[in-house]
Amino acid sequence: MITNLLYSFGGLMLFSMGLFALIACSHPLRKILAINVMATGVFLILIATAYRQIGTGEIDPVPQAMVLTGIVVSVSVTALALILACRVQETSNHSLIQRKKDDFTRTGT
Amino acid sequence: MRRYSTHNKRKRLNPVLLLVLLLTASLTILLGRAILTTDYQTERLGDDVAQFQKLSGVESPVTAVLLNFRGYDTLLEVMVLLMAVVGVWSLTQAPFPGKPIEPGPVQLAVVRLLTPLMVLFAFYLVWKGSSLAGGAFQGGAVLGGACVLMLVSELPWIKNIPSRHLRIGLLAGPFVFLGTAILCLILEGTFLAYPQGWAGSLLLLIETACAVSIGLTLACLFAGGRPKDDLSRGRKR
Amino acid sequence: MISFEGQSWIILPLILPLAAGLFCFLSRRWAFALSLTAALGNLLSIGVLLNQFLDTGPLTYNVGNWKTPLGIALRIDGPSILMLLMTAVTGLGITLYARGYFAFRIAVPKRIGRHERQERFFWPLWMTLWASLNGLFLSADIFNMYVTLELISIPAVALAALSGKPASQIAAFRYLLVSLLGSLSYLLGVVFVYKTYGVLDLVLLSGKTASGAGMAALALMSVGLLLKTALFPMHFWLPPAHANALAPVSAILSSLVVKGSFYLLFRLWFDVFASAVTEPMVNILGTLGAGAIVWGALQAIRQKRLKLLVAYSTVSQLGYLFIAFPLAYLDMGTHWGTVAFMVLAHACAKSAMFMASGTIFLHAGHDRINDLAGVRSYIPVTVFAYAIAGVNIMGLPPSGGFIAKWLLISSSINSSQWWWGIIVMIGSLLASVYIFRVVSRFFVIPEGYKVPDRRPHSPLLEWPALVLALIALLLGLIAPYPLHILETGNSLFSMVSPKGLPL
Amino acid sequence: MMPYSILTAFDIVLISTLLWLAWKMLRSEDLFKAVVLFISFGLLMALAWVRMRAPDVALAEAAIGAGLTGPLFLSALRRMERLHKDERRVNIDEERKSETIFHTQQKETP
Repeated sequence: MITNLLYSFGGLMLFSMGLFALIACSHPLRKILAINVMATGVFLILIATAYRQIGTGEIDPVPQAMVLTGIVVSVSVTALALILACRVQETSNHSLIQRKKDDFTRTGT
Repeated sequence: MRRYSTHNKRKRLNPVLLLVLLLTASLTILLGRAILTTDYQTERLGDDVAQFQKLSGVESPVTAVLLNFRGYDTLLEVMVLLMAVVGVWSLTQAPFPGKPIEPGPVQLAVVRLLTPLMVLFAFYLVWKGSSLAGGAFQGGAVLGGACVLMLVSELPWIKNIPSRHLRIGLLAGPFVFLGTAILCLILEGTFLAYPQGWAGSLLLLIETACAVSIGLTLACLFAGGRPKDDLSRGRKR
Repeated sequence: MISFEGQSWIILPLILPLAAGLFCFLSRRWAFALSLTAALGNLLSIGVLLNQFLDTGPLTYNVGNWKTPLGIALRIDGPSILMLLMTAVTGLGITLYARGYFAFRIAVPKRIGRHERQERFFWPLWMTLWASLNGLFLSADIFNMYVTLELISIPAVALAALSGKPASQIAAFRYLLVSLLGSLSYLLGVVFVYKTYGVLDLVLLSGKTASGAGMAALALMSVGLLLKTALFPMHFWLPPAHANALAPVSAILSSLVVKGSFYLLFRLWFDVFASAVTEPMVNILGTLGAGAIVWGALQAIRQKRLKLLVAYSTVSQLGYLFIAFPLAYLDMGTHWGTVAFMVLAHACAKSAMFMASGTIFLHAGHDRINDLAGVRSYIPVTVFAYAIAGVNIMGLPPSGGFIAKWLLISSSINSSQWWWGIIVMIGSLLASVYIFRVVSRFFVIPEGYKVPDRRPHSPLLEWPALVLALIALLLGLIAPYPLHILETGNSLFSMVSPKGLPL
Repeated sequence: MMPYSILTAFDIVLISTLLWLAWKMLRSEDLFKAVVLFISFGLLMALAWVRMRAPDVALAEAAIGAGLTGPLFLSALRRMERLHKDERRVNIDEERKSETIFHTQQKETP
């Protein structure tokens, strides 16, 4: 039981961290990274709810199938988002990034 | 376009950021409470999966859920991957450099050694997916890795694969999956209801086709754009 | 051996566009013919389904013959068949219009490569988007709905960026981020649902009692869907994304895509988690909806570009859908009626409006409202379509928009919440300001005005918009029919016995 | 009870490492470093999936999450930085020639 809770809370922390970074960071690449971290957090919560210790029964496979689906979906959208971000830079004078650093790192939170 | 600019150079803590931080923190606390208060639900779908496992045609419960019990989800998911490629192709052409770069001898040797092994391992994963961990997605990912390796070492032929062949490869998985599902509809009267006794072999067929498509899809996503000749036939006119 | 049962019609709205999308990606030569066939087949199968549904009531279909909770069920009841019908009719119109649009643009010798690229990728993306919208309306499984939502947003984003303009790509990137955030929030809600109840099927869920974690799940799913539906103040991504896209794409995004997430939201609140919904919750949504109506309309009045005006009008019109929440909460009997009318009328009218704006843009070369005088002289049908669609948006009789607003106002009087009725009237007044502002421009022909050289165009560029606008207008005359469909069908969730099993 | 507590200690170390990696990744100044951290984060996640008795997910995470998403980020980063230095690749210029910006951009509303 404690393992389930530990990993659930780990997942929740990842989700929140990603959410904060998504809103706070301005660089598109970091926003996409943040989305990935959020997704991993959601998957971790889902898998953690299904976990059972060895010897206390079979693991429910449905969440695992759901997470596999989720991972594949997330790599597809990540790829699309990355190319879109590159494309925005290529076509517009307006630059999404001006430097490697961005707002978030300078705020010192 | 204020959103993306980084003109704001203040060193101190931004009040908006602080607000966001507070909101995220309170969200975390609320959700944490919700996690704590949930009772451990014992009645889950796992028992149903175990009960119908034998009818699914595969031994691995995860594969059974993915391709049989909830195969409809997976069909749509294969479409999601394909749509990502269509989206990327619609955005831009693949940025191959103008001059071909000759890969170094060590790199070439590594690629020559590694890629066949990866391809073998990919099909092993697909083959074993019915009983152990692995399956179309894992196999496809390894296959995609092999393709990416070849892309990175910029082998000359890889840029010259005709777009049409690529498209056929990308569509193989979705076509086989949807085609099987429609065949089931015609023969058995229900969408995706595999005929009795045929489930195992049909699932292997679907998985193999999907693994090839997923591998190619991931490689195309990595290449980052459509091949040069994708629109050429229309341009001649 | 071969047995195509009557029940199998339910899967065709999914298969047909999906297969068409795959073939369109393979070969561009047959793209339009295939898409049109899929669109017509889709309309036919939905007609058959509607007929079956009126005979026998709600339909359930177990994909792969696996019964719920293990398998995924497709279900058809009143609201879902109306949504399918809306998508079929509007989608057919958009398909025809898109053909005329691309043919017109490709005929210009300049920048032919760009236009061919757009057409080449438009068809597979649009067909798949259509299939996943149908999949969303058919589905009765919350995780399957997540997958369909993703399968909606990826083609939607790619379509939004299709024009290649920097502004459209920036808007599409923002749209993608918002959409992903919404999906993830929804997915976390699904995780909580599965954790708490151990099932994913909507009908099985509607029999369960809400708990703390259930509320968290509902909140997470709702926030995600609200982001995707662009409720004020989360609408910031919508106007640039919709206004900078190609005209057929704007029509798709504005009339269909936002409706998908809205449909799911309303379903969750009033059919599945109805027992968990409280009065403050619906009032919050109602207030945001009122904010959307007023803010969107004021912004629309301020706009200088026609397409941005229409996009802000969408923000405003979405507000009415959320005013329906507090009204439906106290006036449970007719909760789907109002919303369904609003959605149907808006889908037809808004797609007609975007198509008309697109045609005007193509012919005038710009869409600056102040310089549009005299358009009437060379594209009269389009201008007429725009005006008729405007009648719907304003809510004048006998349009479908009028019936929707009338239902809203009468419902607000019935449940003694008159203030919502006043907001509806203010919204209509503001809408008439921004509609008249444009239409009055169209009809003025300045002195010394010369009709510019016009290139020939196919009737597909003008007539689909007019037909859709007329359908929206006539919707008011056949008002009892959709309401009858809803009465037949919304019983699916009320059949649920206390144990949580249907029938 | 002993193995149980050792496992719990392992869990705590694993989770805190994951969180620490995510934090470093999201706020490191260098984007390249962030991507490298993301790859190592993915590999550690695979370990967590194994611990959660989800070998299928672990394989997928290692192959897709770390093995492919990481290189995707790296190539996007390279593409962006190359542009940043104004070393535009040939084909982009070609594409621009064939697809010059269609209409002059109207000013967008805020």
